[in-house]
Amino acid sequence: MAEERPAKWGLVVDLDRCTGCNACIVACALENNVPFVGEDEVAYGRALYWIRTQRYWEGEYPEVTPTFQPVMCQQCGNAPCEPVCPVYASVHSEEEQINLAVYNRCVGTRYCANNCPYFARVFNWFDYELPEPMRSYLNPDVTVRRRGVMEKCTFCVQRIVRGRQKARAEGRELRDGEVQPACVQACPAEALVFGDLSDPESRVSQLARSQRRYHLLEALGTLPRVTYLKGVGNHGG
Amino acid sequence: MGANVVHLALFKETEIDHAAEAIARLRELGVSDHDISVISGIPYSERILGRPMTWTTIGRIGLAGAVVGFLVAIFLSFGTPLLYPIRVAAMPFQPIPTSIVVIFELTMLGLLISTFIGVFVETISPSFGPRGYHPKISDGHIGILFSSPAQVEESIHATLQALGAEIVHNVEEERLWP
Amino acid sequence: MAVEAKPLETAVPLPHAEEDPREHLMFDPRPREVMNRMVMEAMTTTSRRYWAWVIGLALVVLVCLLGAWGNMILTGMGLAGIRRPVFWGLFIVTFVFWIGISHAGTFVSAILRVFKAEFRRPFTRAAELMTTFALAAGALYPLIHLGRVWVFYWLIPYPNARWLWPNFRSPLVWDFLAITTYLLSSTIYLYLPLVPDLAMARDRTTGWRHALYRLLALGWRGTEAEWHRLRRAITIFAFAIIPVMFSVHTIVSWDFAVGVVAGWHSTIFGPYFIIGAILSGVAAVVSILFVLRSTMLHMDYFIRKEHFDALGKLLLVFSMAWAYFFFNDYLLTWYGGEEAARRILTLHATGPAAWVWYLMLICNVVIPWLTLWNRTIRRTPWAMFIITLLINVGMYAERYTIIPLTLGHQRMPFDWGVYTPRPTEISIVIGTFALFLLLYLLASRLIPLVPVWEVQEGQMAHTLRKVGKAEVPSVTELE
Amino acid sequence: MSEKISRRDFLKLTAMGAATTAVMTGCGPMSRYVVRRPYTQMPEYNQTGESTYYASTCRECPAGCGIIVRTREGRALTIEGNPNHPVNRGRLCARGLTAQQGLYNPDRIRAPRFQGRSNPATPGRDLTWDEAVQVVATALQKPPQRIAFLLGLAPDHLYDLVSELTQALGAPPPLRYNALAALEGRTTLIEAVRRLFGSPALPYFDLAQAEVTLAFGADFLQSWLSPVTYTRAYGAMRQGNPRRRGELIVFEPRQSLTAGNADRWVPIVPGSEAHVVLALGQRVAELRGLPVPEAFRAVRPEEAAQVSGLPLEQLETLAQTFATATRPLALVGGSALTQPNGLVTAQAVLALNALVGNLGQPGGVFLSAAAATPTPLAEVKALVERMQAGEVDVLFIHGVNPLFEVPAALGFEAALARVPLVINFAAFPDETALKSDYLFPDHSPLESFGYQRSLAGSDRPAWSALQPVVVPLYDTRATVDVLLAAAQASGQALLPYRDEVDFIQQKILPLINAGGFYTAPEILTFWSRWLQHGGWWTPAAGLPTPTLERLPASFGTLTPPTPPAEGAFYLLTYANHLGDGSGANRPWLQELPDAMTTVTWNSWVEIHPRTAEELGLKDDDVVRITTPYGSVEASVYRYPAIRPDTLAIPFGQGHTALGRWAEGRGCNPAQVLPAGHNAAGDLAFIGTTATLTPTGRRRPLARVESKEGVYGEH
Repeated sequence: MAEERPAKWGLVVDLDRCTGCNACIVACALENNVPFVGEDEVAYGRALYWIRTQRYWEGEYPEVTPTFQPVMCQQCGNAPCEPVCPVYASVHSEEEQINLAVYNRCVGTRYCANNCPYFARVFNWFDYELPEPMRSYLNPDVTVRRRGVMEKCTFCVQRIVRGRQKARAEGRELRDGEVQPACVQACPAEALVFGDLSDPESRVSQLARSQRRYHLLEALGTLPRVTYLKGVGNHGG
Repeated sequence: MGANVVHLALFKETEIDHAAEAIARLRELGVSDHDISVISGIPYSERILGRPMTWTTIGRIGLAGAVVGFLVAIFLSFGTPLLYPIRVAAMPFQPIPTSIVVIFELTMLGLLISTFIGVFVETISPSFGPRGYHPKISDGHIGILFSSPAQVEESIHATLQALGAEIVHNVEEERLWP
Repeated sequence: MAVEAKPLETAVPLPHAEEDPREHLMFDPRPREVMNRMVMEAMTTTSRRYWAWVIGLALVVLVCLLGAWGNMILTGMGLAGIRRPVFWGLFIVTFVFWIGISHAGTFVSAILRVFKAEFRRPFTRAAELMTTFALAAGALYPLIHLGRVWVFYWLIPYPNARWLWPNFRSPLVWDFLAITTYLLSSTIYLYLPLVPDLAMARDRTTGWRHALYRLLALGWRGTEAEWHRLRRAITIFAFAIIPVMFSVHTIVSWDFAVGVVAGWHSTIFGPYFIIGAILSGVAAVVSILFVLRSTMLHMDYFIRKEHFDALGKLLLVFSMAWAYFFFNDYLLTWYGGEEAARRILTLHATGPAAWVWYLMLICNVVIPWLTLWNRTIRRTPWAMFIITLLINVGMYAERYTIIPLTLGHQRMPFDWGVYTPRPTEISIVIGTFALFLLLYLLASRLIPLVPVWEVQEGQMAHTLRKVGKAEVPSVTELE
Repeated sequence: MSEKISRRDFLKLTAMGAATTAVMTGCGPMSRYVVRRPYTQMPEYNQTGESTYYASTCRECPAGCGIIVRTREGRALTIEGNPNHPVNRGRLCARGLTAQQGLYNPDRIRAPRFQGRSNPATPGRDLTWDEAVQVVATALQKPPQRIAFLLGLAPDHLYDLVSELTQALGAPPPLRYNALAALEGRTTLIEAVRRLFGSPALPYFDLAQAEVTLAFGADFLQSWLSPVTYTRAYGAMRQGNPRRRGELIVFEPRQSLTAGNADRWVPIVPGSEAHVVLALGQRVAELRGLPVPEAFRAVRPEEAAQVSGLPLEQLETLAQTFATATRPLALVGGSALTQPNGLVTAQAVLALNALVGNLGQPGGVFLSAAAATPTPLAEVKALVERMQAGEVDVLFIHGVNPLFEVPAALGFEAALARVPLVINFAAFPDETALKSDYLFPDHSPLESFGYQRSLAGSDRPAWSALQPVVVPLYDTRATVDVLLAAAQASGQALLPYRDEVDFIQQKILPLINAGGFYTAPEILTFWSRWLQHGGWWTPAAGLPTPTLERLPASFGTLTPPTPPAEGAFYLLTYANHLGDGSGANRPWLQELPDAMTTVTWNSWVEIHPRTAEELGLKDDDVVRITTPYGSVEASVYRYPAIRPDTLAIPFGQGHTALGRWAEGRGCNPAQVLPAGHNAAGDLAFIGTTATLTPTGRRRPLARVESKEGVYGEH
């Protein structure tokens, strides 16, 4: 069997490709059993989007243009959310080099969410019941979180694990692009690219070296694993 | 020497000088310091009453507790991360700065709890000296408990009464604590 | 030019600077049995109004605290108004508030004891009781605010099947340790000096009270050895509990300061919080003393204007210290802080909730500074009551500003959010206030609220000595 | 247990009595007659804890994207794009991703039912399918001219079958209506293609390789033709071209998602697009040294500038940018077509492409392989008139919700009441279903066989296959089967098909030898591959090149837009991710923030902040929008990217039926749209003006953005 080296999963968001269509949000929600919360709760900032598109406006009419920036958990290498958790529900994974949310360990202090500069974390304020038979579509690979638990984007770690197991069973290394989180898979504009940053030849590594690269709130030193590629052109991305 | 009987000489709180004098007299009358004990409603230092220094191990018990707390803290902050190593952020498994907080708290906890335990243990431990009590003590009276051989009883009583003491005989101690 | 010397005006006779020293408790001694009787009467006298309050508060605790909390446990944290990105709201605000209040007892009875401030004597117990009950009320909040309170014990370090221990790198675990330490030690510190008074109560009661006090008094007789142990233990506690007290609020401030949250990440937060805590705690002591003095029998003997006066001076000093730390934090963030933190300052002062910020400054700085320099006001109990209540309102506003108002405006403006407290959490907050008052009310009739032996000890040490024509207060060092 | 067994086993299709449901697989044995087998004898490819993937086609909109549905233990879990599918290449949009919320929607119609139109005299009751088939059979025996079919744009196989059925009966051909197509002016585009290039097909634009693209009203990133295809192409256009980053200029009165992503957004006066295109065409021809075609001379540039509100210099710059580009491309759709000048605009834009010579070139214009068959609104209008006149005895409705989607001004509701027998095959109790006599629910698309062959986004000839990925949850039945059974029951040999699968197999038979990327010696093997791959397509890209014989001398009469009266505004509606509104019962689509406004779960009316300020309106104020055709109420969203003289309301909300998540939310702009149509018969609503009255109420919108953070307002 091939010698496995730990991967360092990363994501590149090409803002020049991103159209802000939000397909990623739905893909993510249905892959990860993210509940919908209804109008009043969304209005009060309690939607459980693991990924959301930040839309700002630039310029004045008629030169006004929106900028779209999908923001998900940045899977920081030095994650502010991790050390503050008293019960190790937010930990760094050695194998994937991402930030794991251990739902069944979470006691709901919400400290991690306060300390996340990207607001990537969302909280289960209630139990969000699905009427029958809607529970049938829940993804059995992902825990359904109950009330009082923090959750967030995991880079679809269940897909990473599944891919790794498959590769291991077939005695080979994972191919570049074989594992894709749901958002990446759905993204119609192919603005999202996912892969192993520790492999310099992977597509994500190549893109992450682009001159257009930047990280969100880089000055905080969180070492995000998500790289953004600046939009170019008249109005930027 | 016959059975020693415990007597209590009560002085008003304002008569502290008399009480100190009474202790001196008792000693002169051959009652040893072991057979005297003073009970009072407020603390008087030994110097005031001219009594030998009492001693207590509370300080040492407290120190021992602090050491235990310190060791527990060392285990918790440096030992437990090794039992189940979990990486968080870019922190080492056993960072010293954060451990100092834990060590401080647990050392203090050990110190303070064991000090209390020390007080408690010493309180319920058997003690030497005459035992006896009178509710007037908590009204501020100073009580001198002494046990003396029967033969000197009369002279002691006379001496003490001369100093203004009220003598209470047979201060059988009600069970003050279960 | 001739200089016309103006004849000196007749010197205005200065008002008599010192009133009669007998106005001070220490110079107005009463026999011990009289004081004992007064304390016992105060403790055992209950009025219809007292029971009405007890029942009312118990109902409030039952409904507002237990009912609302139980409902929230069953339904979800969503009943509180917290939201993304303001994940901490009134619960943590009130938590910090109570922990702040709890600093009063330690401050009064440990620091003042260590520094031999004699005016502390009659109200050390009242203050320590406040510490314990404020901690009890405050320590509920880490539980209340847990999303899954039914697994709260995962925060406790205990060996379990997986050898998974709590994360000792998390400030919340430090919080847990610090609050546990502080709660235990301040309870013991309340209890130790209480023992002689319990013995006093034991000697003067019958029935269930006697049984209770006999149990609690640990067989206290007042022997030299007992006194010696007690004083040794109190000395150890007095010295050791001071750093613990400092650590508690420092760690509470670290809950915020260790984070990357703009406006929280400040090295001054430790002392800033401690000063705030002492300010609010001492203010709360004054408020409580006013209530005790005006509702309990004989308390006007023990609690006097001089005490309000002394505490008022302390409050003025702490208010100044608080303003100093606040300004430090503000100026340095404003001057060199990162943009996000600066924006928060602007929002605090000009945003929709700016009134909270101004309320804080008015109550914590303006009002104390305008009033507390004045001796007459300091010696007017009801005025002090109002001022100290306002100081605590200001301190509550300070915590509100620091927690939800800061969290709502972090680095990503798209995700800003305004937090509005909802009935459930308001109800729980009211419930813990009721719990605190209820515990205090009950305790005031269960334990001697004045440490009689300490008062007597003090009175014995204080004498009026005649020096020439004046009677001069004189203090004897008895220890 | 029986439910579990039925979900994972294959069931028999033929018998019409008990235990009849249909499921097929792509990867399993190709036999379609399978008996129930217990769990312990599961097919080997279906293991507990192992996912089984089925290729199918998305039917959430008519684009026909290929999907792969992950199932486990007989449950459809997640929907992924089919990476080989020529339309979407593995990508999906938000609508397609929520299809399982349709399948497992608790509000589905679960059995055939006599509805009685809520008339107390005729109480509703559940029926058996035998009775249902009998009802349909009886209905089919009505005089053929008095039978009408109204279908949606999907699925195509049903349309094909109904077309054959109506032909056999001698009834009028079925109509196909869809609000999405109506809002994007699809029939106008087809008509323009027919007029210029001779065949009624949808054009295919090679956006990916275009270098300068002018888009007139075509919101291709969100709703136009095949949004996933064009979004993919957009990404490639921006960053996939090694030569240069493609440039996009969009002409729209209200900034759509496409315009928001454009390099330049030209907030053109609604209705003036044709003028601008014609003026641009003149300059482009001149700049390229070509003779200016006669048709482009209809408008003088100054006139165009005046009508559209664009300065002449800007027109000149645009013309130069376009004329000098290596691969220029012009798109047209949406607000540029759904207006009285729509057909002119469509022809002019296509001719502009011809002018720069990009027909059939990389980065240019092609024709879709399959004929497109949407019905223009004018024909629906004709049907309504016939219904109103009592000339329709029976109306069959499938895949369309006319009471919601058709402008209310058309009077469909009143006309429907005059049809004695309305049979609706809706899967959900939508507005029309509640007014129908019979509900004979079709399977959910994820439980259905079928195909889509009109694939506007395919770069090659392709058919997209549908297959059931789960056993039908309820007592529903494929409409094709119902019609076939009814046709048989009516005693006439109307159609030579045994059942739905037989019908589809016969339809795809010619594909065996049509040069696809796979073939098979006989139909059953071919069928299994068809299901396995999720359709059929050719191995290489290639579409017919449109040929322009000769430009007509005129594209038609041009009416300049009339500015709105004092106090009135242009009103427009557009499709966002909710599309035609049929997705409004998917909770996650409701929860999904609108791309431009981030509003969820409701309707809003977009007003330029300056206008709002003049009117004294604040965000979340409820206003009443009134046109001559009706009025609706919605909360104000101060939208910085809309012309100050224009209001916009998104389409898709405002349901009065359709289940718990759709009902009673927002407003339906179809209530205020005119019934007028353009020269192609397509809905023409651009240019409609509306007045706005504050109601004094406020209803806060559930927006995801922070108003304070984004707009600096407290």
